[in-house]
Amino acid sequence: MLTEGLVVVHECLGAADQRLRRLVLKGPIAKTAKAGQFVAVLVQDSSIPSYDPLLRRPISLAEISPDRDEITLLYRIQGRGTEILARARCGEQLSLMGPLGQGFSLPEVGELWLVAGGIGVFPLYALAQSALDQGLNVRLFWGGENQSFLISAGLPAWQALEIPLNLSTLDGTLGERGLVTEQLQGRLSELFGHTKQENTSSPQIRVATCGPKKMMQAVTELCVNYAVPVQVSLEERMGCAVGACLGCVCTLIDKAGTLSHKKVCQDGPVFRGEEVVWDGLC
Amino acid sequence: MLTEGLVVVHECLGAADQRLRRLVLKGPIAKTAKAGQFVAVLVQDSSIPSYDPLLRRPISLAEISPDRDEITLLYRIQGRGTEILARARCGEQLSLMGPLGQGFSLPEVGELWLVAGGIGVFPLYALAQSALDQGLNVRLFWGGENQSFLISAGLPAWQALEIPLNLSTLDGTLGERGLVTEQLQGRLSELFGHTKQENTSSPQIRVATCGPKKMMQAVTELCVNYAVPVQVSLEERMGCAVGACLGCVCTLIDKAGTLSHKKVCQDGPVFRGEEVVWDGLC
Amino acid sequence: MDCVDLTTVLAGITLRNPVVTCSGTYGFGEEYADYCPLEALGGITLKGITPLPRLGNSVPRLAETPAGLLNSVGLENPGLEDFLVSYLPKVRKMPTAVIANISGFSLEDYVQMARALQVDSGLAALEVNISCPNVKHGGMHFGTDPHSAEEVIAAVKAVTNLPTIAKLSPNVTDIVEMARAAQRGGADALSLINTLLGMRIDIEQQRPLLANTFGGLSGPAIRPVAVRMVWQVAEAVDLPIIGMGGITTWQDAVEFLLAGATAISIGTGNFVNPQAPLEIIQGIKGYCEKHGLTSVRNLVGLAHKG
Amino acid sequence: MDCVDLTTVLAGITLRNPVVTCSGTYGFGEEYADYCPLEALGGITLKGITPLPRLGNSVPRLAETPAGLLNSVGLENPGLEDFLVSYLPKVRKMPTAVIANISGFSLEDYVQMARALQVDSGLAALEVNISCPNVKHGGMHFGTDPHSAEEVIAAVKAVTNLPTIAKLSPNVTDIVEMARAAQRGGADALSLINTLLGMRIDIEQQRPLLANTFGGLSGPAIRPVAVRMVWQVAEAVDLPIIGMGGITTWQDAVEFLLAGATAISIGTGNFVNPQAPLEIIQGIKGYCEKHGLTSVRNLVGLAHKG
Ligand SMILES: Cc1cc2nc3c(=O)[nH]c(=O)nc-3n(C[C@H](O)[C@H](O)[C@H](O)COP(=O)(O)OP(=O)(O)OC[C@H]3O[C@@H](n4cnc5c(N)ncnc54)[C@H](O)[C@@H]3O)c2cc1C
Ligand SMILES: Cc1cc2nc3c(=O)[nH]c(=O)nc-3n(C[C@H](O)[C@H](O)[C@H](O)COP(=O)(O)OP(=O)(O)OC[C@H]3O[C@@H](n4cnc5c(N)ncnc54)[C@H](O)[C@@H]3O)c2cc1C
Ligand SMILES: Cc1cc2nc3c(=O)[nH]c(=O)nc-3n(C[C@H](O)[C@H](O)[C@H](O)COP(=O)(O)O)c2cc1C
Ligand SMILES: Cc1cc2nc3c(=O)[nH]c(=O)nc-3n(C[C@H](O)[C@H](O)[C@H](O)COP(=O)(O)O)c2cc1C
Ligand code: FES
Ligand code: FES
Repeated sequence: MLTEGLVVVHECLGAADQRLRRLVLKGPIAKTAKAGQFVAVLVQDSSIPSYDPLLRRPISLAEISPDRDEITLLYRIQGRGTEILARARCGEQLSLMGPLGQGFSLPEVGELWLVAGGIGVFPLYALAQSALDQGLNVRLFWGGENQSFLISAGLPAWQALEIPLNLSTLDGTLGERGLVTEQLQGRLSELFGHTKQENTSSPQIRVATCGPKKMMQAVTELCVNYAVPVQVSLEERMGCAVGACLGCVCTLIDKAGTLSHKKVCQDGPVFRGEEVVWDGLC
Repeated sequence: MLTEGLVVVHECLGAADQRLRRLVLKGPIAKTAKAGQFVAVLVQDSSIPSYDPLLRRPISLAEISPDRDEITLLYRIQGRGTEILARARCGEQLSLMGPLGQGFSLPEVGELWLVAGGIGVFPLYALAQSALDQGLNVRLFWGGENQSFLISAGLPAWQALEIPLNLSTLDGTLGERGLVTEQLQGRLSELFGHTKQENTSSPQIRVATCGPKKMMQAVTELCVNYAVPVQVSLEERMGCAVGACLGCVCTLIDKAGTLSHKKVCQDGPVFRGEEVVWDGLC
Repeated sequence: MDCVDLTTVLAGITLRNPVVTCSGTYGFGEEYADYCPLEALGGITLKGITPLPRLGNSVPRLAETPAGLLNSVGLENPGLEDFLVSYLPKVRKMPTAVIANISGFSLEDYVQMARALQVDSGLAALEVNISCPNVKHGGMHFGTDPHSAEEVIAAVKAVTNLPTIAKLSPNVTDIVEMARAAQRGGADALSLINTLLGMRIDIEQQRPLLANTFGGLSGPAIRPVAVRMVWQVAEAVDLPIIGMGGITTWQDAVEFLLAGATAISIGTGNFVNPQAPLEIIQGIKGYCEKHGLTSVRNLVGLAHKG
Repeated sequence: MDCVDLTTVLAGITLRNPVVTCSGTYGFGEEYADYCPLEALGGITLKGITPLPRLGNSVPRLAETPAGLLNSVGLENPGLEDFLVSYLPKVRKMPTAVIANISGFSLEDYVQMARALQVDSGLAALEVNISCPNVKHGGMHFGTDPHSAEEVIAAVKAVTNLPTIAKLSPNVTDIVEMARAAQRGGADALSLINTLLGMRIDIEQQRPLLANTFGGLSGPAIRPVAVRMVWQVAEAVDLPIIGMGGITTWQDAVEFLLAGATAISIGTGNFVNPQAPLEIIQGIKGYCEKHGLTSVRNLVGLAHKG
C-alpha cells in the first residue's frame, strides 16, 4: 500500500549524542501491520522532489497502535537518509509504502525470548507488545554500548512492560559487562545444562533476535545447540522493497543442503535462523 | 568573495500569485557592491549538502545598504532553484559569492532613464538609488503584465523615490496600455523629434535597461536611433559566475565590425547596448 | 475536443499507452500489483531470464550514487524451465502487454530461449538483452561488438515469431553502429538504454562497496546520456525505440518521446514512487492536451523538426 | 607523529598535494584567485587551447541535469599565439604547477602546440585532450580510436620536453584499450575522465536545450563511471592517473585515490563551492591521519588490495 503518514510526534529519543529519534505517524498502516514488518519511507525535504537520496529507507515498526491509527518508528541518524528524515516536522505527511514483509510469527503458548543487539531492539518492542497481549511470557536480553545508550534507546519503556530484562553493556555501566550472547548462553545452560539436547519436556522457549549480523549468527548457533527455534530479522540494502528488483537477497539453506536466495523485503525480513547462511556468499 | 549572508528578511513581495520574494541578507557584500552587480547564491535546503540543484543562482542586487551591511534580493519563483531558495528562513546563513560582475556606470551629470520590462526592474532600483544619491535626474519607464504585477513588484517603493514614472501594462489596468518601448519612443520623439539625430545640445540623457532580451534589443535600437548611450543588463545561464568556465558568453561587435565573446558574469552583466549582437549566433 | 489517443504501435504490437516498465525492476509483473494496476500500463517487461537458473551476485548488490543507483544483481533468475512452468501461465492472464527479457552467454543460449517463447505463449514481444554489464563473460560481448549483436538478433528472429526488441548497452563508443547492427539482424524495435557501468568505493572499508565491484548505473543521473542516445539513434535508424534511463516524472517521459522514442520505460523510478507509471501516463495526456495534440504518436521525435 | 606528507609525484613532477583543478573549469588560473589561493593547490590545468582562436558554440551552453551539468562551450579559446603572448608570461609567476591543455583537429594541430610549449615555458606538463566531445570534427576521433590516440601522443612526445598527460574520453567501449594506446604512444600520465556525451530537451520549446544539441556531462552524476574507469585502468596500465569526474568533497577525492588515482582534479565542483579544493586538501589530510598513513601516496590504489 502506498500511503501518507501524518507526523504527529517527532522527537529526540534519549540523550542527544545518541542521535536517536522517535517518529509517530498517523495513517492506515497501523490497521493491518504486524510486528517485524516495516515501511519504506520516502526521505525528502518536503514538497520539492529530489533525487538525493534517491531511494526510500526501510524502517521497522517499533509500535503498532491500530486503535489510534498510529505507528511508531525509532531510528538512529547514521547517514544522509536518516539525517533528512530527521527534519520532518509535525503536521507534515511522509510518503510510506507498507506494511511490508512478513514479520514475526508468534507461538501459541510458552515463553518468548527476545535477544537484541543495539538498536536491533526497536522492532522487538512491537513484538513484545503482541506477545504480551497474547498472554505469552516474554523476556528480553539486550546488549548495548553503555548505560547511556540503553536508557536512551528505550529502556524505560521496556521496564514499563514489567518483563524480566537481562541487560549487558560493553563497559559494564549497566547490567552485566560483556555481550548479550553471554547472558543468553548462561540462561540457556541454566535451563538445559551444558550439552546439546532436544529435551522437549523443558519449557517451550522460542527466540526472536534482531541486531548486528554477527550477533544474530551467534544467537542462532546457541539456539540451534539447544534446539530452540529462533527467528532472526535480517537487514539488507533495498531498492524496491516489494520483491521486484532482487537487490536485497539473503541465502538460505534447506535441510537437504540446497541453497536458495530469498528476498529480505518480501520473504523476510524475518527468517528461521537455522536456515540462514550467514556468510552470504553462494 | 565567498561569504555568508544572514537572512534577516524573507517575505512575499506583493500578491501571492505573483510568486515574488524579497530577501534581505546581512553580510560584508554591501560594503563594496555597486548597482548592476549580482551575487551567486547556493540554493540548498539547509545544512545537508545536495546536488539538486547543482549550480548556484545568480541574483541581482536590488538594494545595497552599506550602512546596515545589508543587500536586498528580489526574485520570482520560477523553477527548482528559486523554489528551494524561497524556503530559507530568517536566521539561516546563505552561501554567497559576490559582489560579481561590473555593474552600471553612472554619468557625472544629466538625466538617467531606466527602462524596465517585468522583473527586470529589480536591479534598476539599486541604480536609481545611487543615481539619486549622486544628484542625477532619474525617470523610470516600466512595463508589465498588469496592475497587480506592477504593484506587487515594487511600485510603491518606486513611488516613494518621487521620480517621474512612465508605466505601461499589456492590459491597460495601470499606466498606458501597450509596451514600455512605446512610451520610451514617445518620450524620445517628444524631446528630439521624429528623426535620427546627434543633437548634443539637447538634455544629456543616458538609458539603462533590464528586461526580456527582445525588449532590451528594441530599447537599444531606439537609443541608437537617437544617439542616446544605453547600458543593458544581460542574463545568461551561468556555471562558475567568475569568468572561468565560458558558459555565459554573449557576442559583442566593435566599431570595426569584429565579433568577440564576452563573459556575462565577469565582463558584464552590464554592456553597452550598441555593442551587443542580439541574435547571439556567431 | 480534448480527448487524447494514447495508444501507440511498436513492432506491430498496439500498446494501450506508451508507458512500459523496465526489465529487472518490475519482477515478474505481480510485485507492484498493490501499487499500480497492470491494466493501466502500456506494458511491462519481465526480469531477464537465462537458460539455467542463476543465483546472481553476492550482496551488497545495491549502492546509491548522486541521483543514481548502482546494481549488481547479476541476472538472478529461475531459469527458462521454471519460467515456463511457474511464471508464463500467469503472464497469459495479465491485462497488459508483457515483454519477456532474455539474456545469454552464448548464441545457443539465446536461441534456446527464443525457441521456447512464441506468440502462443501469451507474450507480446521478446526483448533481447545484449547489454547486461553484470555478467563477467558473455553479456558485454554481444552488446559491444556490432557483428555479434547482429548475429544474435538474427538467430533469435529465426526461431521465434514474437516481435523482437534489441536492448542495447550504452557502454559503447558508437550507439548508432550498434543500433544499425540490430536492425541488420532484423530487430523490430530497440530498447535504449541499459545501465552504464560504474562503481563506488567504501572509503572506510577501503574496498568496493558492491560485492561484485562493478554495477550498472541507473536513475536520473544517466538520463542525459539516455536521451542523447535515443536522439542519435532516432536520427539514423528507422526502428521504433523504447526509451529508458532515469525517467521518474512525466516531463522526463515527454523528453524521451520528443527525442524520438515511441514508448518509454520506467525502471528505478518505480522504487522511488511505485505510482510513477500512473502519474506519467496522466502527465503525458495532460501535455498532449495542452499542446493540442490528438495522439501521443504525434509527439514522437518532434524535437528533431525544430 | 600525525604529520602527513601530502606531496605526490606524477609524471616526474612533484606536486605540493594531489589536488588539481580541471581544464575548462578554472579559466587561465586567475579567475578563482579571490576564492582559492593558487599556492595552496597541487596544480591547475588551464582552459584547452587550439592553434587558432575559437569562438566556440552558441548559447545556451549550459544546462543542469540531476546531480550533473551539461556544457557545450565548444573549446572557445584565444588560440596558441595569443596564449603564448598574453597568458604564458603570467603562468611563469603562478605559485603552483600549471598544466596546459591542448586540443586539435589534426595531428599537425597538436604538434604545432606541443612544439611551442616546452619546459622553459614555465609549464609543469602538457595535457593532451583527445576527448572533447563538443567539436563536430576531429576531437572525438582521436579520443575513440586507439590507433589515432597512440599516434597523436607519440607525435606530441616527439616535439616537447614537457611531461605529457593523455586525457581520455569516457565515451568508449573499452577505456583500458585507450589507456594502453596512450601508453604505447609514450604518455607519462593519464587524465580520466572527460565528460560523457549527453543532452537535454526543453519540453516547452520542443527542441534541444543546448544550442549545440549535445553537451558534455560532468559533476557528481558521472562519478561512479569515472571511479570505475580509474579502477579498470589502474589494474591494467602502469601509468599514474589524475582522477576526475564529479569530485565535490574530500570523500569523493579519497574514493578516486583508493581506486588508483595518484592525483585528483576538481572541475564542476568549483562552481558549487569555490573553496572545494582547499576543503578537499584538508579532508584528505585528516583522512590520512585518521588511518595512520604518513603519506598520501600510501592511499593510492589501496582498495585494490582488499
Ligand atoms: C528491514 C529493515 C528495517 C530497518 N529498520 C530500522 C529501524 O527501525 N531503525 C533504524 O534506525 N534503522 C533501520 N533500518 C536501517 C535503515 O534502513 C538504515 O539504517 C538507514 O537506511 C540508515 O541509513 P541512512 O539512510 O541514514 O544512511 P545512508 O548513508 O544515506 O544510506 C545509504 C544507503 O545504504 C542503505 N543502508 C544504510 N544502512 C543500512 C542498513 N543497516 N540496512 C540496510 N540498508 C542500509 C540505505 O538504505 C541507503 O540505500 C532497517 C533496515 C532494514 C533493511
Ligand atoms: C546576472 C543575473 C542576474 C539575475 N538577477 C535576478 C533577479 O534579481 N531576480 C530574479 O528573479 N532572477 C534573476 N536572474 C535569473 C535567475 O538567476 C533565474 O531566474 C533563476 O535561476 C530562476 O531559475 P530557477 O533556478 O528557479 O529555475 P531552474 O529551472 O531551477 O533553473 C534551471 C537553470 O536555468 C538557469 N536559469 C533559469 N532562468 C534563467 C535566467 N533567466 N537567466 C539565467 N539563467 C537562468 C538557472 O540558473 C539554472 O541553471 C538573474 C540572472 C542573471 C544571469
Ligand atoms: C535492479 C535492476 C535490475 C535490472 N535488471 C535487468 C535485467 O535483468 N535485464 C535488462 O535488460 N535490464 C535490467 N536492468 C536495466 C533496466 O531495465 C533499465 O534499462 C535501466 O535501469 C535504465 O532505466 P532506469 O534508469 O529507469 O532504471 C536492471 C536495472 C536495475 C536497476
Ligand atoms: C564548462 C566546462 C568546460 C570544459 N572544458 C574542457 C577543456 O577545454 N578541455 C578538457 O580537456 N576538458 C574540459 N572539460 C572537462 C573537465 O576538465 C573534466 O574532465 C570534466 O568536467 C569532469 O570533471 P568534473 O565532473 O569535476 O567537472 C570541461 C568541463 C566543463 C564543465
Ligand atoms: S528490495 Fe527489491 S527485491 Fe527486495
Ligand atoms: S559563468 Fe563561467 S564564465 Fe561566466
